[in-house]
Amino acid sequence: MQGLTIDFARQTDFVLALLPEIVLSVWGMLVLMVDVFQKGSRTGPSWRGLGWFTLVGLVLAAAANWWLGGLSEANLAGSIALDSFRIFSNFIFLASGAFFVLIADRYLDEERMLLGEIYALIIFATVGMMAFAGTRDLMIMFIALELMSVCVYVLTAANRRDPRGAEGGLKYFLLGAFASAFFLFGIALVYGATGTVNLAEIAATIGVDGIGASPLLLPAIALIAVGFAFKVSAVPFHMWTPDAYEGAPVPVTTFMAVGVKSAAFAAFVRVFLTAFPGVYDSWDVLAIWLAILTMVGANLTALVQGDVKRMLAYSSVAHAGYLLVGLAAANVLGAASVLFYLVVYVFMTAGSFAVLMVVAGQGEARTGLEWFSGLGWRAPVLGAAMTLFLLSLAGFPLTGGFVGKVFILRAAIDQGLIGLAVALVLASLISYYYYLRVAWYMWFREPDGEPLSLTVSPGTRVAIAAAAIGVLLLGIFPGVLLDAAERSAAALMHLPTMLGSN
Amino acid sequence: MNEFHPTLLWAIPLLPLLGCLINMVAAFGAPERKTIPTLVGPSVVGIAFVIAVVNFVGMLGADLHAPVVERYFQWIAVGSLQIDAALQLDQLSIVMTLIITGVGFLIHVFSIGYMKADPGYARYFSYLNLFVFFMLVLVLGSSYPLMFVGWEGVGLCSYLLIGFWFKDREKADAGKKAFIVNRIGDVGFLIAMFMLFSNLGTLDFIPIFETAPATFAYGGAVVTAITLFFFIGAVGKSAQIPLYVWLPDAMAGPTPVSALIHAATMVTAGVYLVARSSVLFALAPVSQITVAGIGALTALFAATIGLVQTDIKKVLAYSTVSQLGYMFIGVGVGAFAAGIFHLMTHAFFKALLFLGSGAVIHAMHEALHHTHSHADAQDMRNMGGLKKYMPVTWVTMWIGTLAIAGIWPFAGFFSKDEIIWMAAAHAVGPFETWFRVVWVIALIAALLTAFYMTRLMVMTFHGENRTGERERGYLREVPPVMWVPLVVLAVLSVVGGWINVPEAIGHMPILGWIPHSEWLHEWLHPLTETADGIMLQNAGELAEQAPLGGGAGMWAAISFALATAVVVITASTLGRRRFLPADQAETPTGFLGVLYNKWYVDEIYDAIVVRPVLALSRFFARYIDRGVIDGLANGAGYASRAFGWVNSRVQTGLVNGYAFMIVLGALLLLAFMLG
Amino acid sequence: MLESIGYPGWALTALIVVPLIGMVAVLAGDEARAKHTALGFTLVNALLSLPLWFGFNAASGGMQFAVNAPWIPGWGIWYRLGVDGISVLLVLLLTMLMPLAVLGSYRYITRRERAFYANMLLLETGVVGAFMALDMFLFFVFFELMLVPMYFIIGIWGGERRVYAAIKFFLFTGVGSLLMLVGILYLFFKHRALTGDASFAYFDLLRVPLTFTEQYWLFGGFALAFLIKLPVFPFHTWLPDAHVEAPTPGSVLLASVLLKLGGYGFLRFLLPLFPHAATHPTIVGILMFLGIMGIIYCAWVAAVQPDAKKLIAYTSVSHMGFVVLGIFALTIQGAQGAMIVMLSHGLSTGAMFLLLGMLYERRHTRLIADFGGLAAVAPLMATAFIITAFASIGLPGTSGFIGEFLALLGTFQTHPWVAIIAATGVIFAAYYMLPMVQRIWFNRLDHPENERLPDLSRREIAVLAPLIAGMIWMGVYPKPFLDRTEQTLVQVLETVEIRTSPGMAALNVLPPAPQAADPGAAVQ
Amino acid sequence: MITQSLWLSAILFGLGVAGVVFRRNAIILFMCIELMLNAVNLAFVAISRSVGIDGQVFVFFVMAVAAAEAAVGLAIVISVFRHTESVDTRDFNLLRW
Repeated sequence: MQGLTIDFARQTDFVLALLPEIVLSVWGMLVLMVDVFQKGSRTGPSWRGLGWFTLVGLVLAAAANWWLGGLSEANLAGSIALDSFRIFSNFIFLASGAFFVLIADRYLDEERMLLGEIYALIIFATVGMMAFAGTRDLMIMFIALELMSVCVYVLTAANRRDPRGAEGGLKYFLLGAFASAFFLFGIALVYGATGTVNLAEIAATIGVDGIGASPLLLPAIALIAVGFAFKVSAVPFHMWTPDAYEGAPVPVTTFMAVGVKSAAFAAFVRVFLTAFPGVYDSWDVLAIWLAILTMVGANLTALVQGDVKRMLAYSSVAHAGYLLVGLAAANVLGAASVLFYLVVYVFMTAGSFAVLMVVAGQGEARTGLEWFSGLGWRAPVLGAAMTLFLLSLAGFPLTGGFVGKVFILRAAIDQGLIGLAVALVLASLISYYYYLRVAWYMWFREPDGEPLSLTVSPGTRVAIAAAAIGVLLLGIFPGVLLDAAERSAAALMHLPTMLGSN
Repeated sequence: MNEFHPTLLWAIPLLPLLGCLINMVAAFGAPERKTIPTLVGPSVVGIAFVIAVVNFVGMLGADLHAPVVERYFQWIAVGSLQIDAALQLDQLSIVMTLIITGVGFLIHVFSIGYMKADPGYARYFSYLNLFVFFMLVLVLGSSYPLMFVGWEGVGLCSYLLIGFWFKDREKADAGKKAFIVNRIGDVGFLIAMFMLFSNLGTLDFIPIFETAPATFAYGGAVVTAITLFFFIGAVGKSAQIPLYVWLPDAMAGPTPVSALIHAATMVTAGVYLVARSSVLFALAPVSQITVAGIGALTALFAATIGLVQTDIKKVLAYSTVSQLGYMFIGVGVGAFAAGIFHLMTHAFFKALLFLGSGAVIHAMHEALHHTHSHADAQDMRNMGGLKKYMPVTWVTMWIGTLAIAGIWPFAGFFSKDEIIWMAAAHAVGPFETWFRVVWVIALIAALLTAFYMTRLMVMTFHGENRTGERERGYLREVPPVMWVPLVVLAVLSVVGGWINVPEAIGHMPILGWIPHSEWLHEWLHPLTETADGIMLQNAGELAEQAPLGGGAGMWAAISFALATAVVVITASTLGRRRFLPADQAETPTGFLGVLYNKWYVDEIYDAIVVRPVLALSRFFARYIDRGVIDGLANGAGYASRAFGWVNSRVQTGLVNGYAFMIVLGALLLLAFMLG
Repeated sequence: MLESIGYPGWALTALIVVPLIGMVAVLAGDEARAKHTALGFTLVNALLSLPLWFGFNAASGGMQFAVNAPWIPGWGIWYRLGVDGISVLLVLLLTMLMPLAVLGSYRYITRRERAFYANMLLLETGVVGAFMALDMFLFFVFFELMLVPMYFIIGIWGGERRVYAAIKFFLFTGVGSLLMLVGILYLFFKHRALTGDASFAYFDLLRVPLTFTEQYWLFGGFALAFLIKLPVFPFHTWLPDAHVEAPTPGSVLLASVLLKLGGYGFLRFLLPLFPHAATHPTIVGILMFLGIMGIIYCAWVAAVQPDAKKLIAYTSVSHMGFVVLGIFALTIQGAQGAMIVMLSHGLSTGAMFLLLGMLYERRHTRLIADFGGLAAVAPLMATAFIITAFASIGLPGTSGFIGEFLALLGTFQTHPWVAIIAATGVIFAAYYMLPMVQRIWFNRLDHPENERLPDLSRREIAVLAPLIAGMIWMGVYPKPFLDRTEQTLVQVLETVEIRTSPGMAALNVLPPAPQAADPGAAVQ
Repeated sequence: MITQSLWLSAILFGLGVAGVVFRRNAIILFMCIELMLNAVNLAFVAISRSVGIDGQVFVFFVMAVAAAEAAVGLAIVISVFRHTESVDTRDFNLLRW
């Protein structure tokens, strides 16, 4: 379909180009308003329907995002990207927002933290993500990053009764600010090195093979990498992750794990593949080592975690490692594999956290591994779903996780990074152990102690079902999404899609 | 002469198989009912014997040179390897078939009486039939693999029958020992087959023996290796040094089994193998002298042990080993016909002796049973003077003894004497001196044989009875169903040798009373001629004179005289000697003690083979497998967990530490980018 | 007649789908009737697979009953199935064993039957798929898929150390297969780089020319997977644990069918894909050495195991040693021998585990020392056991002999000394098997609790009879089996020979592949 | 001239980093981070002299962001203080290993 063409020479076109963000921001304010007027007393809980109201906003934004697909841009250097990469990733962010809403629906109530702000913060964080991954301007990227982060800092500490939440929030905040300072310094150096903060122009000045690279550029890339590495929680920048994830309320953890990480990766890929491809020869080693360190370190540490929530935190770090392999490949397949894997990752991570939340119950008292004993026999459906998510996380055939890993491996091998590919499979072999350990607690052990009651709210049901279906579909019929991801990646790098060739 | 067509050849082996199945059903269906096994068991073998006779007559009528092969179906067909399920009827296999089915039938009949009280009656007959089936496959098979089927099959049956009374641990052990020791030999057989196939591209007898002389150089390494490997198989199956140890233990089985399997048929399979492969062995003089040498050693060695044994069956067992040694001397020196001849006569008189001992044991057992005495029914020291209680057994067994001792005109005389003479006559060619040694040993062993067999007879039947006053009353002659076979075998043990009287003897005074007819030689000639030709051409003419001078006739007379002398002297001296019952007798000491304990060979094997293997196995299981290999696997697991633990300890919860890690990381990345 | 109902078109798919339907049905049904449902579906599958035996055209070594449908076309991943001489018998072995395994677990499995039988059926899908898949991706999917149900079967219904065993099984087999995945993707990448189109089709990847170095590395990756699966010394230690802990039907399937994937992989992938590596003297030497170690070392280790099940587990390794020898001897006799050893081992060891399971149901112990003299109280069982035992130690007239004889004969053609050493395994087979037979069935019955041991029930006879009949059939008249495998194996060996022949080695390209190159063409 | 000022900003940045690593007081930690941000601002201004005006515009963005962070950060510090009665990072160790 041939829609209108966006040209930023016309100021109004910014509105069109940013439609999803704008819709969502407006909706965020609406949420606040509604909250204010629906709430009976100043201290009492908010209106229960607020979650579903938020969901509507996300859906509207998704619609707007879909509409963007029809547009085409006049100049590929515009500070707001209109490529399908942005559109694709936007869907991921919106989905993670939606998962939060679904999972949180009764949780917030039970934890006595049902507040309108929380939903508003989720919305604004999502806006931040979309801008973060959707812009071609490093400065906008920085601001979006901060928008996203600040919201998430607050969300992490949202449960005022829980000291762990507050501590996690503080650590996250301090380190996040610390890391973004590095990021900013990196931007400054890039600005100094190339005289611009626009990715396309940066690429142009660097040239195809880094001829125009000034001495400032390489340290600049390193510092920017620090910023991203922190956000995607790559080893050794990951240390905040377990604490923040453990401290935050499960729905927020989910949102962080799927949303923030996806956004960071999308932006990471956009910057390094569109701005710095010219100097790939200098930063590939960086990406490779980050990937290896992350995969091995995180998986090994996850081996010894007795707390499922913390184990999942480390597992999400490990998955960052796998995704970094895709980045290290730095070709269309690599970018595509990152996109595809992110989608799968959203489903399986959200799903597993949702199950964890159900088991953890009131006050998140039961996140320990022992609480999963015999879960499979006590709640077969829940157990089966969890098993599915675990298998997918471990990368088992007929689940999305497997296809995703194969995609990443394929990208790496195409780039000739055989060693990295081997490292990946060995790392995921380690991960078998701790994923299967949960499975064996669920199935090999008899339900011990008092049969604790598991209440699953409708929203959570929907979330788990959706996640399970997603994981299976992506595992069995990934074709459509594979092609979409590949097309988006190709668009990102302004290359003709390679799908024609086969 | 007319063309020969085998009749119902396939039925000869299949009938016993059928009998086995029927009896097995009976064994499971109605273990206590004895009618079906009694009827089926012996009759199937009997009918098989009749069919064999029919074929034999047919063959007599026809002059056939090439063997007759009946192909039934392709058994194994892979690439160039083509093995058919086919039976080969020729002069050799028919002789073996007649022996197996004939003697087998008599032993089956005998068993009716011997086993009548046994709860496992039907099972016993099904095993026995199965054995006959496999034995017939062994001798009738038209290729080495098929022969191997019978070869291991009889091993299985012997395993089952030795351990027939499996509740008794020693008996079960004996069966196990027999099978494992046999398997050692079987490996040799297998390897020999592999070598044959990779050199000749086939495993069927006929093509092999046609092409072998052209393919293999006389005394070449390959053919020598092949024949030696085959001989390993023969050594295992026919209980020669060093693998004879299983046979004495095999006496744990019911006595008729010992008679059939461990005297008449199975143990002679090795001899049959060598005779069957005569062409190959003729091409390998080294193997020939090895065969003859091992045979001679075994003959002497086993005989020495036999001298002092007190268990009647043990004596017979060692005598069997020794006699098998003779047969190997025969086939070893290239007198294949002589070897087969002794195989046949031995089948008669040894079966007779075993069945006789069986009858004795039966009687003893009945007697001891009546008084609930726990004395050993097989120990000759508990017997003595049985001749007045069981005359038939006494007479028949004496015939057997004279036969085995090599007294004219009994069967053993002709066969054994021929072998001894052939050893002398073959003292030509490369290994002249060695053959001489073999000849001397053979002579000595013959005298020992005469001694220990006479000793057996004296201790068992003569002197006064040592069974005990109360038991004595119950000693009876065995029923006809048991002594009739004895009589038949006795007759055979007399006349059996007359079919092959060498002319040297045939023209002598007295001894020449039996007309000379080298019938068996001529009969087997079509099979042995190739081998004879090869030897004649390469080793040269047979010697006319014995190493110490003198011809065949003279030495026949000498050995006859010596044997007779030994028998007479032994009988008279031992006859006067008083033996003590087992419980009062003290075990022999000194050299006799060494002999009594069979040169301690079992103990030695136990020390140098069995224990080390077991110990090594335990070591592997405990330390290598669980320790090293699993240790590495689990170790990797623990290592990674430990590493993970260390990692997690870095996570101190202190923000500054985290920030420090970030700084380190930043520096690391800067290093990557700048260097 | 088969064509008239389009059997060749849907046969293989049916074999994969029916168990899945069965799984759903079992889960949907109620606990009590789960076993019967499962039995029904496995029987249906067995019947459906029967025509493969009759309809299989032994004259053609190519793929038959082939199916071809796009799955993820963008990546050249197709749903490609087909059976040839290598796979058809293994598929049949599985489909025929399944009902027996289910029937064999009627009394053994007493809790959580639905889950159990669901896992069994899923397992059947995985294994049968792996045997038939002609698309590397599809193969890998099935290859991995079967781990999950096995993991649960061992872990949920297993013995005391079941968790350790299950994890060990999972991780060991995981290592190999993951490296193989990298190898597959590398082949895919090479093929795409050369031809420009993406394809995971086995017959496409078969054509990819590889440098020697590539071949050695890829061979390593693939070989590890199959060496562990088979398993071959020193990668075998997961097997005894898995067997000891697994419930009877689990052990049966593990030993009878899952292990065979190793040998199958050697014949299907290693030889044709990496002929230079597979014929490199050093590599072959190493593999032969490992094979011998498996045969002798594991026989010795088996001989001193106090636990009957563990003993049999070690004997499996010993048997698989003959498979390795036979295959890498690169002679037709050797290859045929390997196939027969696999089939025969499937029957005899399956029966062996079933029998031990029956003993366990009666006495709740597997320690040899707890038995003795049982032949007196359970003669039928004893007979079955002894026949099985002798079949497994390769007594002529049983399947075991045909396999070992051919494997050794074939090995002797190319590696005489290896064959001679390996032949001693025949002795050690007796050395580990007979003492166990004696200590369980013979000797005095000195444990009073054994005195009232019931003999085989009708159901148990129904389970064992087909297996024993199979062993003897294969031993007396193996021709039907040999015929069906001969052509394909000949082709495999020819491929290796041609590809390694000097001329070809130089430019290292594949000759025009056998007519089976396009599976579609093989559909009659 | 630009080089020197870049070095200066780098040094300031380094000081901030050092502070974050070595000080134990959450508030001071945050101040150090502010210092780092301002070091970057200095760099922007310096660069903008040669490149163009928008470098100076960025500075304002950064300031605004810093302000926002300050607001949120202090709020979180307070909520932590409510639980632990302390702003010493050594006391924040509920979450570790």
